[in-house]
Amino acid sequence: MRRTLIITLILFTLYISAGLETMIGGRKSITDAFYVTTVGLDKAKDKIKLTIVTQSLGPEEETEYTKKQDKYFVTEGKTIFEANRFFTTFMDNKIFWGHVDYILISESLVKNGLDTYLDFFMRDHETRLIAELFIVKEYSAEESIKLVIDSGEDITNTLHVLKEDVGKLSVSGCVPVYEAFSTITDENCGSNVPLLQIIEDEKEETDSTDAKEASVAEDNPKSKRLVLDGYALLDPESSELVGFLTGNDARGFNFAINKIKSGVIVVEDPEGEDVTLEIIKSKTKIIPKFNGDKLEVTFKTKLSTNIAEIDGSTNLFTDENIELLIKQQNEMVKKEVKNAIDFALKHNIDIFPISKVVERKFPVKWDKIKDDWRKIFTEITFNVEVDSQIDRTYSIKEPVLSREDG
Amino acid sequence: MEKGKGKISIRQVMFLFVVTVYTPSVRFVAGYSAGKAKQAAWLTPLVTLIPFLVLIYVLNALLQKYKGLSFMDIIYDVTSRFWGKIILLLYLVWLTVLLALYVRFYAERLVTSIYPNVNMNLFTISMLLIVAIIIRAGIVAIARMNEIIFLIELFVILSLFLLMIPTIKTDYLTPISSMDIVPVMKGSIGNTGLIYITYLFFFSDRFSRTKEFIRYSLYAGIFLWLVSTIIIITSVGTLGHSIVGRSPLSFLIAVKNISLLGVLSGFESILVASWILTDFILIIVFTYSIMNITKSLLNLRDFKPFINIFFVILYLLTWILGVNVFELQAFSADFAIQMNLLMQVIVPILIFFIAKIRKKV
Amino acid sequence: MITLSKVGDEMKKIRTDIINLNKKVDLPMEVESFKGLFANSHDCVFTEVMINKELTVHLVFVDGLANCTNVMDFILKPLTTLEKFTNIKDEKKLIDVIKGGSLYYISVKETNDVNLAVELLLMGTAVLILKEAKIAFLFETRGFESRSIQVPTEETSLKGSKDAFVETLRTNTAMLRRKMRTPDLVIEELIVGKVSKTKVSVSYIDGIANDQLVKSLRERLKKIETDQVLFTTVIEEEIIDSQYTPFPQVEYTEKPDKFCSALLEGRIGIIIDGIPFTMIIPTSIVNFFQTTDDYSHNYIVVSIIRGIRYLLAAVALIVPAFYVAITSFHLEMIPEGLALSVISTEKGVPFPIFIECILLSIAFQTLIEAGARIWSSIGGMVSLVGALIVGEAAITANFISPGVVVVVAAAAIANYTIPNKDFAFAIWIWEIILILLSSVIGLYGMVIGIILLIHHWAQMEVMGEPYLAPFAATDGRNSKDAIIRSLFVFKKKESLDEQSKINE
Amino acid sequence: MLKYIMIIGAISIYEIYMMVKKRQMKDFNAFLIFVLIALLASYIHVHDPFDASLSELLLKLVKSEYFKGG
Repeated sequence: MRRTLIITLILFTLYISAGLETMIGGRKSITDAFYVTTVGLDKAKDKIKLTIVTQSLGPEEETEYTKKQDKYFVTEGKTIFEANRFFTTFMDNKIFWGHVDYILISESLVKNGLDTYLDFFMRDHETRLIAELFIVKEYSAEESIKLVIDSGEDITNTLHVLKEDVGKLSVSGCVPVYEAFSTITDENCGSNVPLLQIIEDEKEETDSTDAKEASVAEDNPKSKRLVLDGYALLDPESSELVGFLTGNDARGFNFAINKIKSGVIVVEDPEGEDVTLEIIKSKTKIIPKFNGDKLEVTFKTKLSTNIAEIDGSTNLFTDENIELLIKQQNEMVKKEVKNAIDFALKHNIDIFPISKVVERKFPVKWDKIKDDWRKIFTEITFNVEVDSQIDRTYSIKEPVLSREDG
Repeated sequence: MEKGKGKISIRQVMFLFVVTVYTPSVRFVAGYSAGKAKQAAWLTPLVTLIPFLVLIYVLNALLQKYKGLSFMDIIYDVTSRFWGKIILLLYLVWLTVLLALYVRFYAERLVTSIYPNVNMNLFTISMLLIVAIIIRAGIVAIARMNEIIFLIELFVILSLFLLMIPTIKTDYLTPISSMDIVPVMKGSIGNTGLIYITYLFFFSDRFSRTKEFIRYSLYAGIFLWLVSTIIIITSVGTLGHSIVGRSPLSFLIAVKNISLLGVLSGFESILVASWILTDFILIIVFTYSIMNITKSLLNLRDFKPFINIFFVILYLLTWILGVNVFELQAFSADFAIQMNLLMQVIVPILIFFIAKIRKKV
Repeated sequence: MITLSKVGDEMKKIRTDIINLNKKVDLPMEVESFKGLFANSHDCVFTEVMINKELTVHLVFVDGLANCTNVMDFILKPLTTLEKFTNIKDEKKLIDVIKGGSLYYISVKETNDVNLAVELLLMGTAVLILKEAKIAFLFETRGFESRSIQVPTEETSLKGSKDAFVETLRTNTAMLRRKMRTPDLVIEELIVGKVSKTKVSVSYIDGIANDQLVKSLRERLKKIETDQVLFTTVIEEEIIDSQYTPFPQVEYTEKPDKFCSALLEGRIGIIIDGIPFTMIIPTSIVNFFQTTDDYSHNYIVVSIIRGIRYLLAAVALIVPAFYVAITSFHLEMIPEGLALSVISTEKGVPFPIFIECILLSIAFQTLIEAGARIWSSIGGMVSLVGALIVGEAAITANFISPGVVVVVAAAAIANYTIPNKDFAFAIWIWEIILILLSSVIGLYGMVIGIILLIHHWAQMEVMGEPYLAPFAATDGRNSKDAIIRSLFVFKKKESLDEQSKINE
Repeated sequence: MLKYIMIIGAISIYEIYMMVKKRQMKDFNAFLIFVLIALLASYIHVHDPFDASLSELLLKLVKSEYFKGG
């Protein structure tokens, strides 16, 4: 106890009298830290443009309910780390990377490969590996950040909402840094990164009566917004951007890699009216089979849906009609998955990745063929099988529009 | 009560053993075995159980025969006074180097993980200072501290494991086939090199209730097997063997992935903080072993006056040992493990055979 | 007769001899000796009793200690009225008659030793001095005012027994006897204190308590060199091993049921005359987390509550230090939303967080101290003024930030849940140490502090029993009742004797 | 170097004082060995006479892959 007290007091006095301050550079008081929540990476000639978004308290501090407000800052540097250090030349607070939630990377930057830029986020001790990666199509990351912040919204919050709702349509996904890193380091499978797109609304009359949006709409005749749709796919070896899968093709891809949470399939009843089905469960098995040296891969999808909306008046709940719906549904899913497969074959990248399945199922054989995988991949015969069923109908059994006979 | 004074029970010894093995295995095992055995890395601890069983059989035979004697005395008796001194000198030098390695690693680990801008001297000097103070309280107090630290550590690792279960992907841990046998064997060398039980025998004259040795060491072995499997499964299962194989602190990176309810994160700080506790135990136990060897080698009456000067040597040695962390890692993987294997598995077994030949056991 | 002036220097010298050296005085058994020793004490009553014209005896007793009615009814009255006595001519006859039981008193002792007579006189004995024979009869006439047995004030109990120890040793031992009707209950008595000559009783259950422990305790008690035993720490500080520690090493209780159950666990109890709190040794850390109520409630409920107690003790110990560490070193551990609100409340506060923590922690202790010392009539004001007005004002004046208040208050309230207040204070001291260390270098400092704390506990032993038992050093024995109060805890316990046999 | 010599000197003086006080001069010779090793270590640490760290020397001994890259 005596010794403890002595040690404590010595350490503490040393610290107070600044003897240790020089040794301990790690101290960063919470009050002078800037929390980076979203990062944007862009290409600027041969440099990297780094945009950071911090959530800080707004200038209107007098009220008790201080408003959180996003601010963004931009620097350029040869590498991310250098660009990061340039912030210190003009920012009055320390930048803290420990709370980065989203990393936006512009399409132009990924054209030369993604791996070089991920290293910083893997290596730095502050950054978390659960930050989500997004690639911005056409526009730069800075522009997309600007777009949201200028409209008075919170970029981090917006991305958060987009990410949360990604399962509703299942046209995109979430890829945290560590997952991206482990697929990028695998030389046989291509990696996918969710795609952010900026969409210009064609119609000018906005549905919402929100004052803010209205004012934005006045400034630019075409209002733009950020949507999360599709995937950017990267080459397995160089991690360069190969192409995009968007819309229903992306959903096909999600079907193949088992990332479907929910989604909407619109089919027609016998009379040509729309019937909307909601996906509630989907499971895909990738089954590889060797026919001699030739590889045959079957995608077996099991799907179950709900009837969510019936626009016509036909009574669908007969064996015959349900069969019809299921058949259409099967066809649609099959088509979507096929599109995704076609994309993979076209660019010769194993995006699913089938290599993993083969490795697990035929470890001995895999050892022999793994070096020629890219060649073998193009020669694979793909089969898609969909086995679906319609499970439930919500609360009304018959369509609202159905009339009593006679 | 009075009779047991100054002695520690076999149960406490096994707690010391478990904690000293846990410390380096967190840092080293996952990376080493993932590098060698790829996705089958989590099987390597199972293989390690075999040399472990052999070793505890040998040590038990020696312990039961030479009751109340330390390992130094056993070596003297089995070989001869002269050869015994040479063997002990080897042990002394190697343990000092190993201890320097651990002190350095302990500081490096803190600096690379959560204190990037802090002078490393602060960590080494403060730790050595505290060890120098506490070691004077004797092995009994150390063993008691260790029991509490063990509980804390168990709590930390189990709760982290529970938090990490959702991130574990079985894809990263399979397939296992007959092709993995050789890599798994190779990978298990890393684990085998970490069975630090022989080093604890340098104070085996302080053991009491030695009859329970086999029972408790089996418990300890099974426990360690579980813990190292958990460590490997969590790190390889969340990150994949490619990342684990190339990162020095893979378990830490795996812990970095934890996000509880999407709100709480940054658990790596707690993990690193809990490592300080186990590092402390490792350093103090090794120091105690070294001091006991010194005492026996130089026929000292008391080792207490030698602690401070020894720590000065040790501090200098941590800097002499390596220039940067890469060199240290290479040293650890390419030299230390093999040397450990020799010093704590092969040498005791040899001594056992010599004793058998000379009909001393 | 020695007059007061004649007492003078000689007697004074003898008196100081008695006090300082505990020396036996060598005085004749005469009333003058007593008069000399108690010359200035007005409560010492000297009565000259004329049995008949030839025979006069002296009766000495201390008013207030001896029961005056008893003295009058059973000593004075027979001596002066009974014919047996009035007819006696010489002292020899008188002695015979008294010895023969004519003074019907239970406890009569005959002595010619003044020391013994003085010693007993100060315990309430009446001394009858026979002038010529130079001997005295000692009558046990003890009977002083004492407090009656009341409900315990400090340790409340819902379902347990409601009696509490009082200041009188004999009453206390009687309470023990009533609860444990076994001849194995041993109540030894020693006298400690040169001046105060306090009776200290050592109680244990023969066959359960460790003999060596009893022996070493007895030796330690005998070795005590002190003037007085008016406070418990006088004994405590002499019998414990580790002096430099804020942690209590002796358990105090005012409840006989707790005392008895401790005896049944093989521990030893010490009762000091004049102090209604009894001591139990040896103690370990678990004892400070248990209450007697634990044994009168459902075992599952109790186990959970006990677990929470340990958790709260940990909270009280580390939470402020942890807060300091994460707000100044490990920002990644604070959730984003919380961090922003911490920043917003921290803005404008001039002090670093650790100074706020220490200041506030001391302020909380100030409130406790003020609450304990203040007159009960205005006691309610402390919480009102201290907590509400000053606290609120301090926050609005930007002296301290609300975040720190929450953290330190949580720690302080958690601290109050520790059943043993001595232990709680010690935890508070370590809380401050940990804050200081973690302000220097974050979690590392905190962990170093924890290592030092564990070391401090690990090397502590109370009468040879490890302080950390049963969490450490006992090979898991007795851990059944440590955190979880298991169902069969009342079954026969392993005695310490048996345990030590296993240890060998 | 001077820094280390001062520290080693201070420790030796303290320990020898304690040895004398406790009348345990028997271990004095062994203590001197330790002091010499400490001085040697500080010399190696400061002046680096082999131009290589200990692990480098040992690793070259076992022909580690670490140095194969050049």
